[in-house]
Amino acid sequence: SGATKPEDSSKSSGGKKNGKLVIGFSMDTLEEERWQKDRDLFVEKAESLGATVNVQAANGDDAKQISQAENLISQGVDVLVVVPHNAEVAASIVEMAHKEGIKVISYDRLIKNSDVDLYVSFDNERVGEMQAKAITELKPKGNYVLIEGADTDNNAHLFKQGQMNVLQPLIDKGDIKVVYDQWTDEWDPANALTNMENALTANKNKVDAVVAANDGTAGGVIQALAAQKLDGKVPVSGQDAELAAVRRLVDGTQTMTVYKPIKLIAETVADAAVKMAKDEDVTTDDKVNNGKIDVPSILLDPVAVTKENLDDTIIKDGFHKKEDVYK
Amino acid sequence: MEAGRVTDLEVKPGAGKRKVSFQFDMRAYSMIGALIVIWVFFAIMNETFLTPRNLSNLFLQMSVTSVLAIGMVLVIVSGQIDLSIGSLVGLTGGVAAVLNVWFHWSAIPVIIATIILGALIGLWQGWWVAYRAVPAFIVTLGGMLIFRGILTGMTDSQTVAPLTVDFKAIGQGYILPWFGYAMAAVGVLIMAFLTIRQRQARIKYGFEVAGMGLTSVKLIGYTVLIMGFAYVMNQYQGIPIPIIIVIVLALVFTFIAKNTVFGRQVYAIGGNTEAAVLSGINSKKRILFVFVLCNTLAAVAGLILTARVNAATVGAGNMYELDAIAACVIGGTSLMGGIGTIPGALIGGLVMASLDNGMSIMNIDSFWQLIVKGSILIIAVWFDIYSRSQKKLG
Amino acid sequence: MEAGRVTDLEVKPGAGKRKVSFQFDMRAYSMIGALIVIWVFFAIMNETFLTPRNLSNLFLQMSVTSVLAIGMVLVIVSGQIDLSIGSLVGLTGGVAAVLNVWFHWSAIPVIIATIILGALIGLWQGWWVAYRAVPAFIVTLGGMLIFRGILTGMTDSQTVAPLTVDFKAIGQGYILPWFGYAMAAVGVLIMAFLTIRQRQARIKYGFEVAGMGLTSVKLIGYTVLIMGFAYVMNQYQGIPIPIIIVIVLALVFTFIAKNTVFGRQVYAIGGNTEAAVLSGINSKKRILFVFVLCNTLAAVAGLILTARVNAATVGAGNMYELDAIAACVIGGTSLMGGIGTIPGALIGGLVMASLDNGMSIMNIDSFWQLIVKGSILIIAVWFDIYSRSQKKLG
Amino acid sequence: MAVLEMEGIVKEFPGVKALDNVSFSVQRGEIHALCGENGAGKSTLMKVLSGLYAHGSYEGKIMMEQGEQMFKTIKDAEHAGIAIIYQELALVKHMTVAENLILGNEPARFGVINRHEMYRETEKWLSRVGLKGVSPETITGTLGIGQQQLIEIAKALSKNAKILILDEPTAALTEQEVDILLAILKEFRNQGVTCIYISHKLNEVFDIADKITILRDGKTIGTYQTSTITEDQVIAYMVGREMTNRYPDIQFNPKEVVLSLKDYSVYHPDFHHKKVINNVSLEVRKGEILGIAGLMGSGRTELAMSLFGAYGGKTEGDVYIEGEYARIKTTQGAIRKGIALVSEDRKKYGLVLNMDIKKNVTLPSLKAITSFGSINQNEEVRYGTDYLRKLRIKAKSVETVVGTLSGGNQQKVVIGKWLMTNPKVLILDEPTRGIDIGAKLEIYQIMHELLNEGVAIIMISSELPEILGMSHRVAVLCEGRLAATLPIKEATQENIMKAATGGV
Ligand SMILES: Nc1ncnc2c1ncn2[C@@H]1O[C@H](COP(=O)(O)OP(=O)(O)OP(=O)(O)O)[C@@H](O)[C@H]1O
Ligand SMILES: Nc1ncnc2c1ncn2[C@@H]1O[C@H](COP(=O)(O)OP(=O)(O)OP(=O)(O)O)[C@@H](O)[C@H]1O
Ligand SMILES: O[C@@H]1[C@@H](O)[C@H](O)OC[C@H]1O
Ligand SMILES: [Mg+2]
Ligand SMILES: [Mg+2]
Repeated sequence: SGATKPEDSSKSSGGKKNGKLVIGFSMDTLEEERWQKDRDLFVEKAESLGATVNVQAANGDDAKQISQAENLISQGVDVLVVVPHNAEVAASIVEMAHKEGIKVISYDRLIKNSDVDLYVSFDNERVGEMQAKAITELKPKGNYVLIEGADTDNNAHLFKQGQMNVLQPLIDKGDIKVVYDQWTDEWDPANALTNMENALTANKNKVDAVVAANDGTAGGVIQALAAQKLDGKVPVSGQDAELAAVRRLVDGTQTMTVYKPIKLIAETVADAAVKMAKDEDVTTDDKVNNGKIDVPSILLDPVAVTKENLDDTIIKDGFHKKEDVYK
Repeated sequence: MEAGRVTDLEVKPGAGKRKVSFQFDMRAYSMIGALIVIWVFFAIMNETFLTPRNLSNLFLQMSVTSVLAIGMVLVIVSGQIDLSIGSLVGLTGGVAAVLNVWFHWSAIPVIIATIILGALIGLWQGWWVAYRAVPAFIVTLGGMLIFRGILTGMTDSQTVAPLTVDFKAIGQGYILPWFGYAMAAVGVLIMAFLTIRQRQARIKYGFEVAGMGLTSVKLIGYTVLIMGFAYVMNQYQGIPIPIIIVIVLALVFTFIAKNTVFGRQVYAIGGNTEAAVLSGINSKKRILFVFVLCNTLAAVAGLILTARVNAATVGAGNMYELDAIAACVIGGTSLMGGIGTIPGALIGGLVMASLDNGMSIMNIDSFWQLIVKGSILIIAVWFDIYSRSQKKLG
Repeated sequence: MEAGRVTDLEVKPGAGKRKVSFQFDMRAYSMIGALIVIWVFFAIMNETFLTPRNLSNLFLQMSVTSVLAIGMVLVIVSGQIDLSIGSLVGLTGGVAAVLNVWFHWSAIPVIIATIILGALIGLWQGWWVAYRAVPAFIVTLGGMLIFRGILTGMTDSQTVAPLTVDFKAIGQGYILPWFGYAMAAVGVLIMAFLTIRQRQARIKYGFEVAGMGLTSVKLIGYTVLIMGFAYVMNQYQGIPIPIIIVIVLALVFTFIAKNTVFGRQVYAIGGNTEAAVLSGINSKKRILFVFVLCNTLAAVAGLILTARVNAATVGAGNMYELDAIAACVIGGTSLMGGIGTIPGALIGGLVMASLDNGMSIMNIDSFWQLIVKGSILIIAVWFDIYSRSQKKLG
Repeated sequence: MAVLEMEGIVKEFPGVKALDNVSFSVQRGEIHALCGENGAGKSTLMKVLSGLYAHGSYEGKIMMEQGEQMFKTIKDAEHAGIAIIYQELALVKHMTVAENLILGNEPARFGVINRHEMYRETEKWLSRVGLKGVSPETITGTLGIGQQQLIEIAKALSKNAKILILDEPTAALTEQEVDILLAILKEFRNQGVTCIYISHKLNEVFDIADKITILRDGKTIGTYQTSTITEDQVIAYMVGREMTNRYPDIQFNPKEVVLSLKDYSVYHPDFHHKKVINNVSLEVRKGEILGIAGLMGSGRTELAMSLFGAYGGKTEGDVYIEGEYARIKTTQGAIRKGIALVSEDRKKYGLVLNMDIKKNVTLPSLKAITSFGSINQNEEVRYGTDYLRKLRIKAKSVETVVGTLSGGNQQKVVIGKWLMTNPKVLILDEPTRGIDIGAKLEIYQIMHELLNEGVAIIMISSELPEILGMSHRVAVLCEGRLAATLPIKEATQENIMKAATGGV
């Protein structure tokens, strides 16, 4: 991507406290376990590379995320890393930052319709595909319940998209019947629980498999299954490799979770951010079109984790400690 | 806040003696009517709606809101508001889960500690409202932010799970069918005893009473209702423990509201603070205590929710205050203070829970659910008000 | 709802003639004091806080809430509440974006259509409240669900973006520096003219007035404030258009509240509905119109928000009603109705926005931000109440 | 000819027939008094006339010169030339005097209030009703209740009505203010304005009314030329029986001192240096009535509220109850020590309007009917019924919501509430404000009985005849100081007024 103009860098130099590089990290939310991990790993890595990180979390509010990005820019950060709450909304952040000569990295979620400088992510549609695949492998036929994420989260739609890539052919064949399909307001497990209870009731327990969008919702689903003594009998998917979920893998009540090696993404981005701040080149292999340009991208692979491979993935990576998982 | 509802008072039926014992029924009738319409509709649309299992779920699903609404009635009747209880459900549930999961406390100490925490927070909020005269709206809005912040900081946004079996029982347990029947039978006996004693007392005082025939009909009606409830629940897995909690709390707090000095004084404070104070009521102390009760109940709700979901999450309880307040208002509580009943609030809660449950069972698109729920809310309350005003003219 | 605040009035000083003209200042002083403390604190903690650029951001960041708060003041003063405006911001913003992006309407027709939509929705909600006597809490809670549902259904949960340049300007444009100065100068002139005319009128009626010296000081003070504001904004990119919108709306609505028949009648209705009705005021019509105004302003806020984020999303505006209500209450509006000013609400909004902005700049952990914001809210309002009660003693 | 003819008016509330075929006819330019006991239906009739109860919600016809009137709103009635001040104060306390005065009839152009006009009108009417000293910019709630009443009157006058209705306008006024008002009404009569005047003060009625119509239990008893009827006859028609006495014949039998004040001073709660009560020394004995007279604002209410622990300002000096030094900080304390206060503003300080009679009556005495933490609801009904009977409260049952009672009956509920506390000292602040003659006598009789039971009574009143007719001794306050204490034998209207105006 293009070189930074000299006068721009002078503008943003205000951020270099004591000559240190400052990275702005604008996050959608910290109110979920996974994003705390993202932040911690990112900050740790960046600091080890000699930069300081200014983290802001918008708690799922678009306008607030813009405000916080404004605040970061006005303080003069050297580079801006954004986990957008909304893919389109964050385009204005890119525009603002570029006006000040600050480069922007799109973290985990793609910022659409903008000149964003770099995109590092797991492929979210792939996540959905993995979820559906793991479940259909166990139950190629039968009644399916879809407990999706928050209607208001674009990722939730991508997950569903991915799931449907796998499910639709089977639905068309008549093997699979989706008997219940609801979004989960706010990704709240309590809402997932209620929905699942109602799905079971409405179908007189004739549910063969559940595709749940993440580990939180999976937790609610499994609770509802447990009340019918169906936990462990009906496969349930998940995502994020939360500790509680990984333990459920061990128990056999949850079938799979998707591990997004957060350490990898956090460190990759930290590395790239520091390089960009120093105007060094970042090497990328992929390009993803965001509706405006082909964004130079680094796409990391999410990993489908089951009871079988969790030692080799999650534990090996140090994502969770062995003694925490097997307890 | 709602002109229409309050000025009602001016033309409320004279409530002649004969009617006294049915007063509650009078006020709640029309909302019960709306509820029945809703139930019939869902029963027609989906055959599972009226199954014992779904009714059990339905009551379970409303249990957290109900516990909150019970406390909220007192707060609103006293002329205050509490916006913090949703966050408080999150915080107390979080603390309970942390004690249980991280520190391996067993259920009883966890419950005690959590309830004490709720009471202390109530003390703190009540103090600001009553003794520092900061509007309850601000104190509890502040509380809403503070408690959510503490929860997030404390758990580092992690999901705290899974709970121990004994703790989970609070939210997921059922009592054994025979025990459920036994409790119902005891309930019927107590109800019959009280009704008859009350009747005799009235006779002793020389007051008019309903004829023995009417009394019997009423007694039989209630008996059928209570035993029928136990029967339906037992057809599934027995009466769920959260529902037992709700029933017990509802009875205790209805008693507090109607029969204790404290309860009466709370209504007086909400009705006319100055007159209450000039009648020798320490309104500050009462308001403080109202918050203690409300927030203690929020802790109970936090325990139930956490046990039910078998996990504590940072978003838990978010915006539940709105549900609780709505349940109260649908059930006839006036936001101006002084007016409101706990049974009314429970019916309000049941209306909302029924809408959620029925539409969810029907697997209706979630955006339609929002639209329908919003519309029904308005129409149901309008119907309630309208039919009450019609009754007056009749 | 907040005993403390309202009964204030009972023990207000005899309201001697001398103090009347500074009434607003009196009421707002202490909250302004709290604001200054907050600003000084942040200025010390972070050198960027008081930069023109950050101040420009700060005001921009509060613009949506401010527009909502202006309408909310009227609603609360009339004794009602509107919980739907957050959803309404989402819905109107969504409709605007759909018209602009999907149907390629240009900015002006989009603006007109959106504002008409807001007014119509206000008519609808106001009708239920005023003519069907359904409590505003229920009507607007229903509205909150319905509007969010419609938005979700209409956009299929898709983000509607990007907007055309002319539309974006509503939220992102700045006016040219010289024009900003010119506007400020006109403002100063009008202000001076009105102050002096007002003073002469008072003299003519034999009311006491502040001495010419004090008046001059006041005039100079306001001039410095206005020109200073323009200067600071021009140091960055000029006065942002959303801020211009807020200022114009604030002036217009302050005028409506203070000087029109409608405005005074709204205060009367909220202050004592019975008295207002006995004075022959058509309170239903007034309340209907209050909702029309409030929801029209919500549409304006929806336009600004959408233009500012350059997209419409299904979650937009979620819970903004709480911010708006909080701004009003912090600024001295009583939830009991009858009391409240628009400048007060704006100061309340500024206090909250300053806390958000300052802590965000200081890079404080978000859970700490919640805790601190909640605490400061309570303390600031307490300080306001406390210092007002102290002032009376002086 | 009749400017107004109401025929066969029937108005029912749930369970109450407030007006039962009432007919009422008023001639142009006369002052027509409407008399009747509390709850007779006077206010209801006027509410029908003024459009508050819309056409259709009552039966019967209203005829005016223009023909039959079917008022749907108050505005309709105003357009037909009817202006009314209601019995209940209809002022917005947070708003200024000027804003209240013009409320509903704001002088405006394009919806913008014309402030010049507003202030001109206000000043004009304020000076008409003797409130020259009050600034139009004063916040209404900070004025005394009497001044507020005058503002109401000014508001009604300012409407330049053809028919002016005043529903108990003088209940809260002092004698001078009453004189001003009556003078204005006479002047209006000369200008051809018709006036309907409701009052329980028969001396006023006989002073100004040309005709008197009497209502009883919602029915018209008759209309009489004032010159052809006596006060006693009016009373007899009103109550349906002969009433020989206005005041009971009390034999005072003062015993030991119950309450005594030594150099008692009270400071204003807001202005720490202002003494509202200044060095007052007083005593009240068992079995006597101490009347307290004084002008409006002389501090009588402050004294009462302060003794009751409800005023808030700092106090100095000593209070003794039955010889024991008493520190009264809160209302609870005062009640515990045996003090009860019937305050002058029953709606604001006396009653929870949306509660029923029995609950209001038992509110300060709940402990007495509570066992094992539970209020005995039967006892509650019994007490309520007792007082309902004893005080002859006109209500369907003890479950009647007090907000629906007529003013006089509300006052009786307040008295009942305090009687139930078995007070040693009963302070009555304007106890018969707005109360009919019959009920007044009943209240006096109750006071009499209480004396026999050994209660000490302090009665604050602005009605000198009442002070003179009921007191054993009279204390006169003037600007917070005790200007005189007169044994009843020495008390006359003249020397009380002299002391009250500071001219001892
Ligand atoms: N809104 C109402 N609802 C129910 N009953 C009412 C209402 N208003 C008045 N009443 C009843 O109607 C009757 C007549 O009341 P009204 O106020 O007209 O009496 P009044 O003659 O004005 O008495 P007072 O001298 O005490 O003012 C009373 O029995 C009263 O309780
Ligand atoms: N809460 C208050 N705050 C400020 N001023 C008050 C307050 N209460 C009373 N006042 C003022 O104090 C003075 C004394 O009023 P108060 O009504 O107590 O006198 P009063 O002798 O009882 O006369 P009356 O009851 O006949 O009006 C009046 O000027 C009144 O305006
Ligand atoms: O990892 C998930 C994230 O991608 C989504 O946006 O929000 C929910 C999380 O579980
Ligand atoms: Mg009357
Ligand atoms: Mg007085």
